[in-house]
Amino acid sequence: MAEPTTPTTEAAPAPAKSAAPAEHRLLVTSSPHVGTPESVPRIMHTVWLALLPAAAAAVWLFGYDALLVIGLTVAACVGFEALMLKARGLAWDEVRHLAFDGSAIVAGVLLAFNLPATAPWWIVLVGAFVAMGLGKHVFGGLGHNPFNPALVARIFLVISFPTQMAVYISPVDSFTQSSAERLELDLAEFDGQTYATPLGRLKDAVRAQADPAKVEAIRAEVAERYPVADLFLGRTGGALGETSALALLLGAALLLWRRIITWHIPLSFLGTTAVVTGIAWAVHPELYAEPLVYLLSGGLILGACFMATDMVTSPVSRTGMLVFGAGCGLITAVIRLWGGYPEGVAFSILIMNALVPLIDRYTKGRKFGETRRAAA
Amino acid sequence: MVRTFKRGGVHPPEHKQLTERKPIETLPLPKRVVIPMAQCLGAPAEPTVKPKDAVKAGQRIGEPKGFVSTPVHASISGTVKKVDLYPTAVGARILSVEIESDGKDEWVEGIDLESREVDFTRPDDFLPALTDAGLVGMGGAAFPTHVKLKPPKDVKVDTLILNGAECEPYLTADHRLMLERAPEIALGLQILMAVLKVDRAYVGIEDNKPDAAATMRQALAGTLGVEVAVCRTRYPQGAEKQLIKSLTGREVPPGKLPMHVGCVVQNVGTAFAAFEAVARHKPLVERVLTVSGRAIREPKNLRVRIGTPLSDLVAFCGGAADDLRKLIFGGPMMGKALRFEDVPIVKSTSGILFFDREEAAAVREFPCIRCGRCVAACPQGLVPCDLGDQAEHGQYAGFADALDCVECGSCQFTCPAHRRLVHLLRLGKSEFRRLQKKG
Amino acid sequence: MSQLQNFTKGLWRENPVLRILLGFCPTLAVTTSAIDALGMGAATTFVLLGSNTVISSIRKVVPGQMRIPVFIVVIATFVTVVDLVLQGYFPALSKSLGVFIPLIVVNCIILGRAEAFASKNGIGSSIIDGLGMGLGFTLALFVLGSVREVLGSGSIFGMPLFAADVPRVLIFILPPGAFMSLGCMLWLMNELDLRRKRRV
Amino acid sequence: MSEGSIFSLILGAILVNNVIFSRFLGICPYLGVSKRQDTALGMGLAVIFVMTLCGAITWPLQEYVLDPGALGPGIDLSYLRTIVFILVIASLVQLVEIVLKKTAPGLYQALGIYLPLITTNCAILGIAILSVQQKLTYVEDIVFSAASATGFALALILFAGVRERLAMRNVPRGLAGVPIGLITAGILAMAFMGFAGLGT
Repeated sequence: MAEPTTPTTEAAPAPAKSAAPAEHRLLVTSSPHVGTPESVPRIMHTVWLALLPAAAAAVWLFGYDALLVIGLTVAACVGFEALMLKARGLAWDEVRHLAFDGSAIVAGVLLAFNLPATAPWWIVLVGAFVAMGLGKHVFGGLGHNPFNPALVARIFLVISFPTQMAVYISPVDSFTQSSAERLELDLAEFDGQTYATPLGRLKDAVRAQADPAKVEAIRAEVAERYPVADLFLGRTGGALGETSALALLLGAALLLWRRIITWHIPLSFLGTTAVVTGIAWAVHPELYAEPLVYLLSGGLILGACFMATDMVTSPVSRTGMLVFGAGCGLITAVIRLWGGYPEGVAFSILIMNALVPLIDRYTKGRKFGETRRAAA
Repeated sequence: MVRTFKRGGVHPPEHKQLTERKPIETLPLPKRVVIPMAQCLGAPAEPTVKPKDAVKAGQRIGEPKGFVSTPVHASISGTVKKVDLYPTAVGARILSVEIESDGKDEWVEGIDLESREVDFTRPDDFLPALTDAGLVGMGGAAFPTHVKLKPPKDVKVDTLILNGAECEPYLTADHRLMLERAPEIALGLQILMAVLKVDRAYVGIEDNKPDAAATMRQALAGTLGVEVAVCRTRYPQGAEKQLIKSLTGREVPPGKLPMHVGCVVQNVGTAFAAFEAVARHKPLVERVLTVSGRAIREPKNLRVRIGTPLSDLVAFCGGAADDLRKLIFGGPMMGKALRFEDVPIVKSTSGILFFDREEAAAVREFPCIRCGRCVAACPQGLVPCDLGDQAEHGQYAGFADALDCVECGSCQFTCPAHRRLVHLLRLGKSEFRRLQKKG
Repeated sequence: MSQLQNFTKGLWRENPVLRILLGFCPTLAVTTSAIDALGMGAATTFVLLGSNTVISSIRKVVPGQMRIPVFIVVIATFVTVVDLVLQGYFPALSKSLGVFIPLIVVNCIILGRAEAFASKNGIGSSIIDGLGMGLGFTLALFVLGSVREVLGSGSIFGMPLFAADVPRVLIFILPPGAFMSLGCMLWLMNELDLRRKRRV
Repeated sequence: MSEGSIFSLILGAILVNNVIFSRFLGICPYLGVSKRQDTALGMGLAVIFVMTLCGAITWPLQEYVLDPGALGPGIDLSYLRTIVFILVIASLVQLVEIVLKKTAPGLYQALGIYLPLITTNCAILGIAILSVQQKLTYVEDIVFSAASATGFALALILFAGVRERLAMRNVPRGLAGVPIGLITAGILAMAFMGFAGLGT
């Protein structure tokens, strides 16, 4: 650690006869001289700790392959982070410090949570490279990225490798079964189809809207195969870390309690999605599911609590956070209901990330003593 | 009802237990004092003595130059040794008068150190007495008191606020003064009210000092129009604008002064000095301050003559610990860290803190992660993280909005990345002003 | 400046895409394959050559104020010729380049060369300048097109390079990939530049 | 024409087939006028204005003059489209410039050299050509032009916000400026792909 030296604006006094013993080498820094015990690494490490319940759920639901994917992604992210820091000309000492500040681990866990349990190793490596490179270091590293690195990587992968990224397996509740074995069983069970996610099936229903009988059949199948209790526990198909609402909410509670996130983004995100899907459901109950199903399926809770709340890429003011969350919720609902992709959480957060500078600009609070604030 | 300002603020660990139960002790008469001519905001005084002159305590040794300037007095009796540039706690060398004590502590005629008589039938005499006594704001800003007490004709002041918030951690001087000198402060408050011709006053005290509030309430019982108001312990409760908001609900507009919303804020120490100036004709030659921190052996509240060298205080407090790492003049939020030099105590020195290795631990700076805590903490409603970025990139246009920053340090205190935001804001503001002057 | 330098400046030192940062629209739009890139490059080079020649030869008779409209008419004429020729003889290419053929008319490179070079220099120099700039443009497009085709489709000039089960990075032939690969290419150019400056 | 089809036309032009992120039209002003949010807004509005006007003028031109048989049996002037359109656009922009100079000098000052560049903004010509190629009705054509321009403005303003912030970031030297701009645009294009299929 470089010692902070004399950042005072005034000219330092010429050394006079010192009344202090020579060994008093004093720090001269500008005020304030006390600070919060909170720190960036502490925040980052807390965030990935908060993701552990969901990681445990992923392993319980999808078997040991989940553990492998999460482990490999985290290792790759930290590795690429270190390499890229080094490539940017930092000393090894600094590299070691920054690579383990926890942010790369958080990005790694989040990226893994966005992958299917069947993700092959090379997808993990490409994803980690994109997350750290395209998501973070081209902009200057931690704190400088306008977009959430894990989401940049997820969308890159979804667009680049649409087939591989959609191979989901049914929940197994068995640690010893590999995803490949499970996949074979699924293929046998569903006529050569992979296990469908609830949102995927709901999209199928919308696509089939010309044929009411087929829509009804799909809706009945969704209701039967994905009861709300299972959605809440996570016993459904999907990316590794997104299925278990229970585990995710546990982690979110930790972050709320530690004041790392506030309620503003998650609540406005979930609320807006619920309202918009609720309206769609009220108008076309035969076509769309009830809001609770939309809330509990896909990556909504993961996104709302852990990715939209990423400090670096979300607004700084409370009002801004509400606007940001509402925007995410709206876009998510629109894509899920009327778009081509079954899931819109990642896209919505990425688009709203781009809007953050505008939101920040127009939600700047009133300055103390100002009677009304002219738009800047 | 506990009052507070609405927006921003932080609650740093108070560390007041080190000294809050320690009665004010009087420091023994110093052997020599160094009295800087510049002890207030505004023009420095002009020395009126020369080497070898004999002076008595309370004798005027510096004449004010202009309206925003205060006279300076000798704080001990003895002989003038030198009139020269001396290092001071503001960091620069300042023209000062060094006096060698004769050990007799003789006071100028007319000063009655025991008197408690205030003649409220002649309020017009008060302001000249305060002006002559060289009063400055004793909370740290050192603004000449008489200037604040004489608002321009077009400004209507209706409320006096006595600031006993003492929101800076560690500092307990005002707290002890209120406990031990409440009747005098009450008289001082009435003197200030008479000068301003207002019939309403508040004494604002944070709720971590219930005993001080009770004592002040007792001392002021029966005084019409005065309310002792308990405020939430929330830094910067003692900042003028925040205290006015807490007590009166008024907000000082950007770029304006408290008087523009009808308020004048004075520190409790200033009120005590006002009492002494009027009742005892005693100029401001001593003050109460806190010596604290973990690297001073015996933290104390001290009554000290102006000009006393720091080394006298250190010796009286049992000496500095070996792991002294930081020396701060003032509180930890807004005070100034200095190198160890034997600088004199001045009128605005509210405390001296000795931080050990742990208290002064330098923390690693990280890039801003835009957590927004500084935005939530800024009592002025600014966006410190963005302003910091702009200052770092040499862009100062945005600082037109930020001139109201009082450098309270809340943003930096709360920053998990430990960015030096106050330094950046200070830089930005001064660069903005410089560029503006250049046009 | 020798005629050789006049020719090569467009290829590298003043490459219209990579150094002067002009003509990004076609560069991004028609580089999903190497063949499209070459086609677009050739079409643009032809128009550039034609417009440079004509504009240089009429530069003394066109009044200053009428300059731009006349240039645009000249360019638009050559663009129309190219458009019709492609429609007639290379319908597939014409279809895949689509609206970007008529849009050659607003390619800043062409008007830029007319303004900056052809309207001030003789016919010979202008032809060489046009050829150099056109080839520079083609080179940039070709490199970008090849990279995107190899990564995104796993082929070059339509010929598969890998086994069928080797995954293609589809994003490279989609719009985001266009922006990102061009960004990376320019980044590479800047890095080379910085490195050279550091050496000097 | 149903309300639904207008709605999907608008959504399509703004989000799904965004002028910048999917059609690669108008990249030069997109990169050039996006350093500050204020100018981006001004440019965005100017383009909405000009592009809508342009759609309103070129459609009747195509329908009643250029289309085969429009002027009488056997007369086919469709090959003149590029030349006619570019000249119409150029004069239109001149007109807008004069009006703006008179009525809104502040905005005129802010847009500076980019207003004349609207002439060579390939988005204007591109959208004009695309809309007549799609054989839309007159109303649809105007809606399509306005919506496409809105998509351009949206992309421009979004990008300007991010870019203004990037100016305060530690972007590596070789990437600073256009390369990081393109990469950011790539990520935005990626995000916009989420709208694929919307309104169909």
